[in-house]
This record gives sequence, C-alpha cells and structure tokens, in this order.
Amino acid sequence: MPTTAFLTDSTVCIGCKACEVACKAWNEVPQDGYVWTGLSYDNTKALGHSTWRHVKFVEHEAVPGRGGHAAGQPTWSFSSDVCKHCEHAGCLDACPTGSIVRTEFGGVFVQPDICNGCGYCVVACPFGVIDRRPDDGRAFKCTFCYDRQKAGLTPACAQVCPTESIVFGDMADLRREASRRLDGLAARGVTDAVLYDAHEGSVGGTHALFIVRGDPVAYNLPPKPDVPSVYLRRAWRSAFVTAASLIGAALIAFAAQSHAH
Amino acid sequence: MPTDTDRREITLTSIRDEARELAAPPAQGPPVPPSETGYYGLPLLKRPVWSASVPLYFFVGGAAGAAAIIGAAARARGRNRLAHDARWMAAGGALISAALLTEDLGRPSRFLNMLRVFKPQSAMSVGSWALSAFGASATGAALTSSAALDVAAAATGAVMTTYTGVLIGATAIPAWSEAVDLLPAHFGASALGSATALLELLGHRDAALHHLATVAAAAETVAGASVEMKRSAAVRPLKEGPSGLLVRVGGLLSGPMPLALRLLGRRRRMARRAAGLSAIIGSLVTRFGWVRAGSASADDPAVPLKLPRA
Amino acid sequence: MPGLGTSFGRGGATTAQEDLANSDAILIMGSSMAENHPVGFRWVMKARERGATIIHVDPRFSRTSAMADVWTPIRAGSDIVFLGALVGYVVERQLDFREYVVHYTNAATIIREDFQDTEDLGGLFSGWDAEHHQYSPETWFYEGAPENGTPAGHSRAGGGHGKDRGGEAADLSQFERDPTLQHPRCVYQLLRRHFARYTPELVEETCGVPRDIFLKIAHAFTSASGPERTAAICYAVGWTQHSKGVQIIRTAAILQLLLGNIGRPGGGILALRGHASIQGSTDIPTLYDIMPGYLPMPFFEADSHRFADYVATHRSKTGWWANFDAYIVSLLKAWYGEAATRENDWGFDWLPRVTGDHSHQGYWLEMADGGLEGLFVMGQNPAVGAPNARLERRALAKLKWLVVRDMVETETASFWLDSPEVARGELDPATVGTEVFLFPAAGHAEKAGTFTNTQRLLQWREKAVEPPGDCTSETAFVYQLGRRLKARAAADPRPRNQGLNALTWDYPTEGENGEPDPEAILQEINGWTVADRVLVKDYKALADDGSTACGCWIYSGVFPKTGENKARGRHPRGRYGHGWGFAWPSDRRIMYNRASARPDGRPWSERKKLVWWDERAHEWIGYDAPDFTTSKAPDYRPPEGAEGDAALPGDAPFIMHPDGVGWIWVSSGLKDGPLPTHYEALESPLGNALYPAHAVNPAADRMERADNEYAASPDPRYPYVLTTYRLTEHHTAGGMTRTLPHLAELQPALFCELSTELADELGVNPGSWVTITSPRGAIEARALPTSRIRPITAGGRTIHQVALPYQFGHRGLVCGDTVNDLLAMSEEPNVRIMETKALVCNVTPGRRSREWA
Amino acid sequence: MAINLFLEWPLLKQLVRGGDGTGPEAMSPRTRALRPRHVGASVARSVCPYCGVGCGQRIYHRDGQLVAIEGDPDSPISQGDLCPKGAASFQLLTHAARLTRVKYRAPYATAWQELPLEQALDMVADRVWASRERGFVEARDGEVLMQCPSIAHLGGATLDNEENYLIKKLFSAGLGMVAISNQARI
Ligand SMILES: Nc1nc2c(c(=O)[nH]1)N[C@H]1C(S)=C(S)[C@@H](COP(=O)(O)OP(=O)(O)OC[C@H]3O[C@@H](n4cnc5c(=O)[nH]c(N)nc54)[C@H](O)[C@@H]3O)O[C@H]1N2
Ligand SMILES: Nc1nc2c(c(=O)[nH]1)N[C@H]1C(S)=C(S)[C@@H](COP(=O)(O)OP(=O)(O)OC[C@H]3O[C@@H](n4cnc5c(=O)[nH]c(N)nc54)[C@H](O)[C@@H]3O)O[C@H]1N2
Ligand code: SF4
Ligand code: SF4
Ligand code: SF4
Ligand code: SF4
Ligand code: SF4
Ligand SMILES: [Mo]
Repeated sequence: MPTTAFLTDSTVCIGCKACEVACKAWNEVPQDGYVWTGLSYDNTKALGHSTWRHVKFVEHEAVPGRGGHAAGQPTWSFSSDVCKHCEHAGCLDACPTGSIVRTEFGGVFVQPDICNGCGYCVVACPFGVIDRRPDDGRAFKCTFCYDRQKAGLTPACAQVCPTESIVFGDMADLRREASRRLDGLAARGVTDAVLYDAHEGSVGGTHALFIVRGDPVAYNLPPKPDVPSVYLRRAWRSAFVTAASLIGAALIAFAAQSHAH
Repeated sequence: MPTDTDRREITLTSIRDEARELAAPPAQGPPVPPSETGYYGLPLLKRPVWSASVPLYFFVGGAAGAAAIIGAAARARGRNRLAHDARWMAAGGALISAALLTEDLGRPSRFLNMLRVFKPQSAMSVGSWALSAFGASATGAALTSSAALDVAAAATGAVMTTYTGVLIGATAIPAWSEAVDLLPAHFGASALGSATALLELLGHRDAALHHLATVAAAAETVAGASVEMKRSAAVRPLKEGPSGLLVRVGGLLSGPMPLALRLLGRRRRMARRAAGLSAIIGSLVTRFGWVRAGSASADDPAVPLKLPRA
Repeated sequence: MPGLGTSFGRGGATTAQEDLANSDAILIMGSSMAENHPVGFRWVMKARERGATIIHVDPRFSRTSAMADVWTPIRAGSDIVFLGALVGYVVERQLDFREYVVHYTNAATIIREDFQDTEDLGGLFSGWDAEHHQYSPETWFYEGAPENGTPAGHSRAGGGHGKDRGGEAADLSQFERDPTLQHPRCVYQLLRRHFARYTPELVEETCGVPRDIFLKIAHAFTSASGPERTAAICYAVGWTQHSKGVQIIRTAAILQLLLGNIGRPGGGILALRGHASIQGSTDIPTLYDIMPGYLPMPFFEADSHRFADYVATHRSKTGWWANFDAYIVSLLKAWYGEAATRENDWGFDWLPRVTGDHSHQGYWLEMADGGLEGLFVMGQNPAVGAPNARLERRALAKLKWLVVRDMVETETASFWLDSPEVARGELDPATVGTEVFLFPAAGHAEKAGTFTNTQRLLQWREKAVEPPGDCTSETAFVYQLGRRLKARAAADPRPRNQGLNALTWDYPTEGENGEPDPEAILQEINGWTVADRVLVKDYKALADDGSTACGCWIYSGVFPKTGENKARGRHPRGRYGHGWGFAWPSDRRIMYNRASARPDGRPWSERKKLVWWDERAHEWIGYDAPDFTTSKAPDYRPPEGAEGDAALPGDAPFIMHPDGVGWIWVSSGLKDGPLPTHYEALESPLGNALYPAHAVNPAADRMERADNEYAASPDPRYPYVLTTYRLTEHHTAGGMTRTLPHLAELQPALFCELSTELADELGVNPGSWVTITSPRGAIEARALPTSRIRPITAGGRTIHQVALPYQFGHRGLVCGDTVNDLLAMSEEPNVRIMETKALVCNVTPGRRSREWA
Repeated sequence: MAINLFLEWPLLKQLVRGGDGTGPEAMSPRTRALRPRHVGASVARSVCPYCGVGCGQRIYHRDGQLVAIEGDPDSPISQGDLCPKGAASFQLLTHAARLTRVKYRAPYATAWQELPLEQALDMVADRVWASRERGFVEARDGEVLMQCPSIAHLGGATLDNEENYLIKKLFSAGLGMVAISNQARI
C-alpha cells in the first residue's frame, strides 16, 4: 500500500496562498471571515474548519543588502501548514462515530456523511487542526484530497503550488527529497533550515513534513506533540479505582447503616 | 482672496486635525519576534466547541451514575424506598443525559452514529456505549425493579461517574491532560456528592447518604488541594482568570464547604441541606469551570510550544 | 513598449518566462514578480536552484525580496541613477562584451557633430523646443543621415506605441562607424561621457542605496554575463509608471546590450506585462495612436494627408520595415474589403486622423470639461484604477451616456449611485444626467478566443459553457452593434459613412446572441489572399498590391491553413515548448536570437547555444525558430542599393532596425532623448542632484489644473514619498477579486505599509487608522508598520517612504478607500502613462473626516 | 432494507472481521464510492483570465455546467500550476455577485432597472448614432479628418485579440472614433 505524504518547503514558498485557495476551490470550503489581522500578510491566522491549508508569514528584521534567501536569519518566511495526518492521530482515536478513518494512502479522512458533530476530535488534535464549523455542525479538516488520490491525482494544493514548495509523493521519497534540499541549502550557506518531522514522539510520525528556517516554534509547530491516547491508561486506571471505590463506599456505607439499624 | 489651492489646503488641514482627534486605539501590540511567542502568540490548539449542555451532562450523567450505585447498594440492604427513588433518578438522569448530549451535537439527527462502532481508544465511544447500556439498564431497573438490572445499572453507572474525567483528561488540552490522573476521581467524587445531596434533598434522611456525602466532600477537598498544589504552567487556567475562579469556587463549594458543614454543622438538618446544596452547586460549577479552563488552556500556545515564558 | 521597441526593434518582451531558468543572474527591479507573476516566478526559482543569483531592487522588501539573494531598498523614482551607474560600472571597467557590442549594437556609430548632451546643457539634450514643449530629434541622428531625406516620423502627439521610426537612418553605407569605439562622437564614447557622473557615490546619495550594496549587485550581475553566462532583467510597472518610465527601460536595454545579454538563452529583458491579454491589446491595439501590428494611425499632419506620404514617412528603406506598405495595404484590405482599391488609396482616407492626445487621460480631461457625449468601458474600472480617481469619477457625470460591460457591477458603473462623491454630497443622483447601460459580460470559459501573454504567446481558449443569462462576449456585442450601425449607414452615402459602409462585417455566427465565430476573426487577423481566401502562411506572403488582406501582420502565421489554428496547439516539444500556442513573430520564443551566435555563425559557447549557422545545410538552425532569414549566411554582405532585409548583412541580428543592430543610442522615436537621463519624479522631496535646473522630465505632461494639483518639490506639507503596488491576492482594481470570497478573505482591508521608525515618529500603533493625504485627496487605511520598509538616507537626509496597495474601492465583499484618489494625472511623453510609483504624501494618525472620502 | 442497514453496520464488521473502528470497516458507502468530481467530465483547454503570465487551464464541464478549473500540466509556462487568482477562477465565473442581466439607469434616476438585451443594444445603437451625427468632423482645412470626437472607448487588456480586433475595426475604421484606449501603457 502506498503511503503518501507532503513535504512543504518554506524556503521556496512565495506566500502566494494559491494552496489555500485551490484547496477551498476543490473542496468547496466556504470563506473563513473577512478580518484584517495586521499580522504581516496573514489574515486567515490558522488552520480550522474552513481553512485546510494555511500560509504563515513569519517576519523578522529586514536588512538592506540581504534578500530573504541570504544566509543568516531569514527576513520573511512563508510556510504553508496543513493537517499532519498523524501516524497516531488524536482525532482518529477520539472519533466515536467512526467518521474519521485511515485511508489506504495513510491519510486521516473525516467522512462528512457520518460525522455527527460531537466535537471530541477538536480537543484531541495536538496540532490544533480539526474544528467544528459552527453553521454546519460537522467537523472539517484537510481530506488529503482522498477523492483525488483515489484516482491517482495529486492533491489540489500540491498541484497548484507555483514553486514546488508543496511536494506530494511517497513518504520515503520525500524524506530523501528533504535531505537533498537541506544539503542544497547548506551548500549555499543557508544552514539554519531544519526538517520538522514529528516522528519521535507519541504521534509516531506524520504525513506532512516541513522544511523551515530557524526555530519551528516560530511557525507554531510544537516541539513535542503528544497524541492524547498516551494519557488513556492513566485516565482509565484512575477511573477504575474511583469507580471501584464508589461502589465499595456505597456498599460499606449502607452495610454500616444496616448494622446501626 | 483664498485661491482654490488655499481652500483645498485648509480642508486638508482640517482633515488632518480631525484625523488626529479620531486616532483609534491600537488594534494590538507590535508583532514580537516569533520564536519567543510562537506564531504571533496565536493559539496552537483549538478550543473545545461544546455548549453548556456538555458540562451540564457531565453533572447530570455523573449524578445519575452515582444514583444507580446508591440505588443498588440501598436495595442490597433493603432500603427499598431509597432504592426506588435512586433508580428513578438514575433512569431520569440517563434520559436527560442523552438529551443533553444530543442537543450538543452539530448534527443531532445523527446521534445514533455514536453506535456505529465501538472504540476503546475513544473515551467518547466508550462513554456512548456506557450511556446506552446505563440508560437501558437504569430504565429497565426503574420499570421492572429487576435486581440484575440494578447491578447492571450500578456497574455502568460507575463508568458514568468517572469516564467524563477520562474524556477530557485524555486530550491535547494541557490543563486537562496535566490533571489526567485526578480528573476521573475528581468527577467521580463530585458525582457522588451531588447524587447523595439530591437524594437527601428529596427527603431521604438515611445516614448512609450523609456518610457517603461526607466521604465525597472529603475526596473533593483532597482533589481541590491537589489542583492547588500543581505548579506547572499547564494548570494556570485552573487557577487564574475566569476559569480559575470557577474551578476554585466550584472546588470550595463541593469540597471544604460541605465537608465543614457536615462535620461541624450544629443544626444537623439545616447544615446537611446547606451542605447538599453547596455540593450540587459546587459540582455544577466545577464542570463548567473545567470546560472553561480547557478553552483558556487551548488559547495559550506557551505550554504546547514549550515557550520560554511558559 | 517603446523602451524595448526602439532599443531592439519590437515592442515585446525579448524572452520567454521559461527561459529564465537558464539565467545565471536575474535582476528583478520595478517588479514584484513573486507577487504579481507568481507562476512565472517558478522559473526564477528554478534558476536559483541551479545556482543563479537573484537580485531584487525595490522600495519595499516584498515577497519577491524574500526569495532573493540580494535585496536593496531604493528611493522610488531614482532607478535611472541606479541603472545608469551600472552602465557606468560596465563602461568604466570595460566589462562590456566587446565583440557583441561592436558587431551587434550601434556603439560604434558616429553621431552628428551638433549633438549636445544633457551634461552640456544642464539637463536638456539639443533640439529642445521650449515653446512647444518638445524635442526635435535631428541633432541626435547618425552622422551621414540625410538631413532632409525622409522625415523623422510624426513629431507631435504620437503615443509612442507605434513602431520605432527609422526612415532617417537611410542607407547603411552612409553612416560612419568606428569599430575601435575610440571616436569621441561614437555612441560608446558619448555613452561613457553621459554616464560618467552616475557613480556608486551618486547612487548612495540619490537612491539611498549604500555604495557597497550597489557594488555587490553590480559585481553579481556583470560577472554573470559573457560568452559562457547570461543574466536577465525582469521589470514591470515599478519601472513604467513613472514620468520617465520608458527611459528607465531604455537604461536596462543599454545595459543588456553592453553585456551581450539580448537574444541569448537566460538573457534578455522580460517585460512582465499586466493583464491576460495586455500584450495582445497593444499588438491589436484598442489604442488611439496605432493600428494592428504597430502601424501608426495617420496623424493630422502634412505627412499623413496622403497615403503616399504616410507610407514614405513610415517605411524604411532597409531592414524589415521596408515591408511597411505591404502590411498597411493588407490591413486596409482586411478592413475595407473590396471597396479598398489602389485608386482610393485602399480606403486610407476613411481612417480618422489623430489630432491630439486621445489617450485615456487626455480624453478624460475633455470629458471632465464636458467635451464628450458617450463612453464605452469594456473591461476596465477607472473609478478605482485610474489616477486621480476622484476626478475620473466626477467626469463620468458629465457624459450623456455611458456603456459599461463587465462581469460585475463595478465602481465605474455605479459612480452615480454609491461613489464616495455621492456619499460626500458632491454628486447627487438626482442631478446626474448620465444614462448608464451596464451589460453583463461573458467570462473566459464562456467564449473562445486568444489571449497574448507577456511573452507574446497567443493561446487559444476553448469555450467550455454558455454564458449565464444575458452575458455576451465582446465580439457578440460589437458585432451586433456594428450591424445595427451599418444598417443605418447603408442608405446614407455621406463621406463619413463610406468607411462604415465599406467595412467588412460578415462573420459566421452561432447561438441566439449572434456570436461571431472567433476562429473566423482570427483567420482574418492571420490574413488571406483576396482572390481565393486562402490563408497566408506567414507575413512574408503579404503584398502591397491589394492581393492579400491581413488584420495584424505580426500575427500572421497563427492560422497558416484551414484547420490549423496554431494558438490552439497543445503539444509542446523542445526546450521552448514549440507546438504549444504561437509566439509572434513567426513562433520565435526568444527574439533576436541570431545574437546567440558569433558574427561568424558559431555559438558564443556550448553552454549558451541557441541558434547557429549550419555550414552543411547552409541554414540557421537551433532550439528556437531563428529570428533571421534562415538562408542568409553569416558572411552575407548586401549588394549596393539593396533594400529591406536584403540590405542587412549576415551578422545583423536586430532585423527590424534599418541598420540591423541593437540601439544603445536611439536617434529618433523617443520624445525625451536619445539616452536616458535622471530626472526626479513630478513630485519629489528632493531636487535633481545632477541637473538642478531641470528637475523633472521636461517632455512629461503634468496636466496641472485646479482638480489636478501638484505639491511643490519639496513640499513641507507632504514630506513622505508615496508609492503604490499590488497584492498577490487581488487583481488590479479588484472587480475580479474583491468580489470573490476566497480571495477577499485573504486581504480584506486596505492597509498602509510604513517603516516602524515612521510609525514611532507619528505615534501610530500597528493596526490603527492613519489618514494619507496628497494635494488631490485624502484616504484612510490601517497602519502596518514593518521593517520591510526602511527609511532611506538620500540627499543628505532621512526620507520616509510609504506604500499602499491600490486595489480597494467602495464595492465588493471587502471595501476600502480608493488609493488613486491621491494620484495626479500625468503623462510620460512616449506612452502617456501616469506616475503611480513615486509621489508625495502626508500621513497622520486617525481616520479621515466623513466628508472627505 | 433493514437487513442491509444491519449488514452495513460497522460494528458488525468490526466483530466479524476485526478492526478498531478506524479502517475500511468504518467507511460509509459514500466514502467507498468517492471519486474526484471531474472524472468523466468534458475538458476545455483554456487560459487563466487574470494576469499576463498566461497559465494553462483545464476547464471541466458536464451538461453545460462548470465542474472544476485546474492548471494544465501540459503548459510549458505553468506546468499545471496556478496562483491564488487562477485557482479562484471557478469562483470568478460562479460567484453570487456575477452580473447576468442588463442594468439600465435612466438620466437622473436614483436606481437601476433591468432591460432586455436586444432593447438595450438598440438603445445603445441610437445613442452612438446620435452622438456621432452631432460630433462628426469630416474635414479640416480642406484635409480629410473623418473624426468622431464625441465618443470614447476604454478597455482591452482583459479581452481577446478577436474582441479587440472588432472593437478597433468598428470604432476606429468604421465610426471614426479616435479616443480609444486601454490599460496598455508599458
Ligand atoms: N496578484 C496580482 N498580479 C498582477 C496584478 C495584480 O493586480 N495582482 N496586476 C497585473 C498587472 S495589470 C500588472 S501591470 C502587473 C504589475 O506588476 P508589478 O509591476 O510587479 O506590480 P506592482 O506591485 O504595482 O509594482 C511592482 C513593484 O514596484 C515597486 N516599486 C514602486 N516604485 C518603484 C520604483 O520607483 N523603483 C523600483 N525599482 N520599484 C518600485 C513596488 O514596491 C512593487 O514591489 O501585475 C499583473 N499581475
Ligand atoms: N496607484 C496605482 N494605480 C494603478 C496601477 C498601479 O500600479 N498603481 N496600475 C495600473 C495598471 S498597470 C493597470 S493595468 C490598471 C488596471 O486597472 P483596470 O484595468 O481598470 O482594473 P481591472 O480591475 O483589471 O478592470 C478590469 C475589469 O474587466 C472586467 N473583465 C474581465 N474580463 C472581462 C471580459 O471578458 N469582458 C469584459 N467586458 N470585462 C471583463 C473585470 O471584471 C474588471 O472589472 O490600474 C492602473 N492603476
Ligand atoms: S493533525 Fe490533528 S487533525 Fe490532523 S491527523 Fe493529526 S490529530 Fe488528526
Ligand atoms: S465531531 Fe465528527 S469527526 Fe469529530 S469526533 Fe465527533 S463524529 Fe468524529
Ligand atoms: S490535500 Fe486536499 S484537502 Fe488537504 S489541504 Fe491539500 S487540497 Fe486541501
Ligand atoms: S502555493 Fe506554494 S508557494 Fe504558494 S503559498 Fe502555498 S506553498 Fe507557498
Ligand atoms: S494563474 Fe496567476 S500567474 Fe497564472 S495567469 Fe493566472 S493570475 Fe497569472
Ligand atoms: Mo497593468
């Protein structure tokens, strides 16, 4: 079974937001509000129920003589964010209806005809991706263009990207492509580029890798995301002990009372 | 005589003066270097989307579950009137719970989808099945007074009292997951406290209820204290801001307050009534407080991003 | 595009976007390519990946700068100093590609003795006629050119879109050249003298670009040029929309000729043109001064009253334009059909004569003064996009009738209903007498036809669906209107109706709206033989005897035979995608590509080969269609008295020019000088450091009047430089983007970019309102302080620049004040473009007053 | 019916075939049948209507309705890519504020009204004829002028070559208008 993934490389991203628009056009996603934020050129702010691709604009000090691609600190970086399609996906675990499924391509897919809008996936995603659309009541996020992938097509966002900042392909190939790009950058003196690849923590890897310059935290990429299921054992243990105690307490209380009678 | 140019300049000057007066307050501070704030300090996580029905459900479902336990225990000791009422309370609670949960769904018509699959890895799935089983057994028990159904209701009721703690504990919300060990116990104790109090307020003056309530209040006091003792940044919403206030007030009302009233109250009936009321209100406020704290926690990127100021 | 047209011979980008991938350095200046030509920019990124250096020179650090290796801020309006200094750098250090320069440019040509430079006259060239506010170019001619021979083209009122003049260049044998480039009056030496004062120090002083950054850029660009390497320049309206825009582009052309970067892979000047078919709309112009194929409209001047004089004025004896008569006769045959005969000069006298400045701003002022009755606006939105938009909107109220055709109800169509003037009480619908017709237009998927993109590529669009409701294409509208008007004229033989009656107007139609078949129109554009309507293979088949008809000679070859619409081709092959669309002329993707080979026909280098002379086959071959007579050997020398192409030798790559070379020096065809010179913007905080007495382009038209006032230079009331630009998320005046939810949400409000230093100085917080004023108006916007805009040190002081995206208006899903209310109408002399990129303003914290929108 | 519903019950599949409720067992019939919506639609080869880059587009349509617009991978210029505007061009054709009827505003009117297309065309032809009649100058100083100075035109850069050709031909060569202009300035 092929496992596909995205590599999104912010060092070649021109911040055009074509990916945002193409995603919305293909998936018929509604607009997400007309709010001017004043945060650089980013007026959609974050991924959400109606923004499945989101381009971040990270601004640092501009220095005359240096373009944004010069070695040293980047001046203005753009990075297109997307659902990580986690190997251990919080949303997938959480969904009580089976609305969220793992596809044959390794993606995490929300079935719009099943979701009943319980909202549990929303608090289960360590990347803050999935959200419930207020007027619709269902939860939405990137589908990984499951429909397109089924027909062997590239997801709309990757297809449209003018600079190949978004590369779509086989997971293993993309890791190789990532190191090829990082080597190329290093050869040009751009040594602060890193691959964000959350495969070490409990999330167990993602189907979305990112090359960013500087600290991934500046792009709201969490350093150590945890899938919530890591807490399940402790939580149920506590629940079991509590439940047993409650029953025990009740039995004891009434037993003691019977004696007193 | 002023020329056209003069006139225009006068107009423009007045515009500029007026503009200065109209100067609006800042929309927000200047963007700070991102790696210290994450991405412009914007939240990383999403807030829980639940309406008031969900904390209400936590309360009702918990109380109903505890009522079923009390009912079964009471029946075992032949307290039939109490058992009867507790049983009906459980059944009624289950019904209201289902209604509340359905109400909160984005697509209420699809509430049956909860039973499409069974997923032990999802507390919501376990909870849905538990609620269904509980609802069935509690209703059955209420209608038939069958002992087996009583036991079944108590067993599933026990899940009802605690799983909601699992439900929010095992999430990506730092304030909740930080308290993951505590939450089931906290919610369980709170459920017991409110169930006993409700039965008491219904007129049952069984000492067992009083003892159980006392134990619940004591447990709640311990729970409250352990929250207070936590130092990590993740629990800040439990102590600070509006959510912190709710959690603290809820904790006080469901723990120390009823405990003190029950142990120290001199006019026993009044004190127990007050303790019961306090526990109920406290339990309710607690659930709202925790859910609210979840929102506040989701808003703060410092914890999940491990920012220096966290 | 006279900047490129006069320098190289044709008014079009010399290269293709894909070819940028072959560049070793790319200078992007006067363009924010990543933002405004994002998909074209992919080729820049490919070049970068292959090791090219990307340089961006722009007042703002934009999304393009973010991709560049080097960015420098520059004071808006000072580009000629920067580029002139690059020219100076090349010449002083003898970095020019000498063999290329000597053979392929007019560097060696000697100029008349009576020429005087701006350096001699303090900012004016010789030939200035102060009374008429114009130059007469005779003293700029090549030495040896006949003084009273062929006239130097129209002197007055020309829009400059037309073909370059060249008649005065006369016979090649008459010029003197000094291949050693030592003659004091050879172009090379004149150039050297002219730019001697354009030094890195002057750049620092005038442009605010530190010396070392300038030198870094100069080194990067020049070291990427030569036989083994090529460098390209990309520009757009950051260069053109200045009162001396054409001369900025000229400076770039000179630089590229000196470095041997024209006609070679990875080289060239890529004019990044605006709309989907902006190139097409100059090739087949909806413009006042030219006809299809850059044939000049007849001007009401002595040399245009008679057809013979008109042809004599514009035909040149040598070079490709010797075929001028064939092209104009074929055009008149296409238009007037059988009625056009040799006896009636092919109907030449039915063509209207141009009598003045009938360009957009020219006639708009007439309109403002009540001089026009009717106006058609088809796919433009001047109420937002035009300069001094307030004046533009108010002028609409003076019309008797207005027809707007658009896909949405634009600010232009609704000027009488909800414009800021109505809100402000300046216009009251009840007193506006303009009758308005707003026709719904079909969109690009709802009609078939060709666009010509920025690299001169004609691409056919197939029709996908029927237009909704009453939407129609322009062809359907114009055709149906034409039928109605012709029907009225049919019975009315007055002279004014003769042309209309003669006009061929019988296209096969389809559908209920009577839509003419666009392929039939494209065939007329391509041309055919009159006798049997056989499509001509290309423009070489066109004749001056009335036997051929052709609607646009440069497009000839797009439809070479029935059933073969090359614009429709979708099978690209080879390095340049031949087989996909059709690039004029004759499907050449890189123009002047003969220059990619040495004079002897061998490639300059293996790495940079493009077309070359194949000795054995005895023809030019290569990766592109050779821009040269394929059978003309490199050692061909014209016989005595030869005319046309035959008069050009085998090593003359710029075949449109009468002397076959690229023009570092432009003897005629430009209204503001043979060489570029630095002038300040019409409004500037600084005086002209080089020519204090002539601060601004003397030939530019300020159009100053009560409703189009200017600030003084400098003017304490307007201390800041204002420049305007575009956002990736919006398109021009916004009618096609502010109405779309998916784009509107991305940039939902007008904002004002200013430096954090200026914001602090003004006490402006991020996101708070500021009011921006100019002598023309006042607008409000949200402040976006950013270090991407830097205070500039120039003229010995700190200069703050403020930048506004000009794309908001009062209608649409997202609205905002119209930035162009701040702009002045003004005209660059050659193309009559307005100055949008450098003016002055004031900024104050707070919102504007309600009364002033 | 009920049987089918029961047999489709994912829980049943979970029990029979195993699975943790996240795999194929949990997929709905719709999900299993999911295909890109433009599969099988007709394609028109087109070009983006916004800027001068000239990106290739494939316009998918079915039964006279637009289905989707995508970049054309064969285009040597764009190789299947689009920018946000090109990507939004489906919405450009289908958005709610798209004009589809002729709107007319009589002199001094304070509101729009609708007009039938043919009538509007007739009216415009009347206006043009009258204005041309009033303003036309056939000659000046005994020389041909043939100018219709009272009517002007603006626009062209968004239009097809064929459209510009007809405009220039009719307005200039037919009617004698000289005030003709468009966005082209560079
Ligand atoms: N997304 C998008 N794309 C477009 C358009 C659009 O509206 N939106 N419009 C299309 C059209 S019609 C056109 S004409 C093109 C225009 O394309 P561009 O010319 O790239 O557009 P602008 O953003 O107006 O200006 C380009 C740059 O010039 C800079 N600039 C301003 N003044 C000066 C100066 O004095 N010197 C120098 N060197 N630079 C200066 C501005 O800061 C800006 O970054 O884009 C086309 N493409
Ligand atoms: N301050 C400032 N001002 C500027 C500039 C600047 O850089 N700074 N740039 C200038 C430049 S380069 C330009 S090109 C202009 C652009 O200014 P405009 O051309 O006035 O602006 P657009 O919004 O492109 O207007 C085109 C209109 O055509 C409509 N349209 C699209 N397709 C069709 C069609 O097929 N048929 C018909 N009938 N209508 C159609 C669209 O809906 C849109 O309303 O702005 C200029 N103004
Ligand atoms: S990123 Fe969030 S929404 Fe996406 S798969 Fe992982 S947990 Fe689910
Ligand atoms: S909201 Fe929908 S997708 Fe999310 S967990 Fe609930 S049912 Fe599953
Ligand atoms: S994969 Fe598809 S759904 Fe996901 S972001 Fe890309 S376009 Fe949107
Ligand atoms: S489409 Fe590509 S280049 Fe444009 S914003 Fe998205 S990732 Fe960046
Ligand atoms: S997709 Fe973007 S870059 Fe390509 S032609 Fe359209 S507007 Fe221009
Ligand atoms: Mo443009």
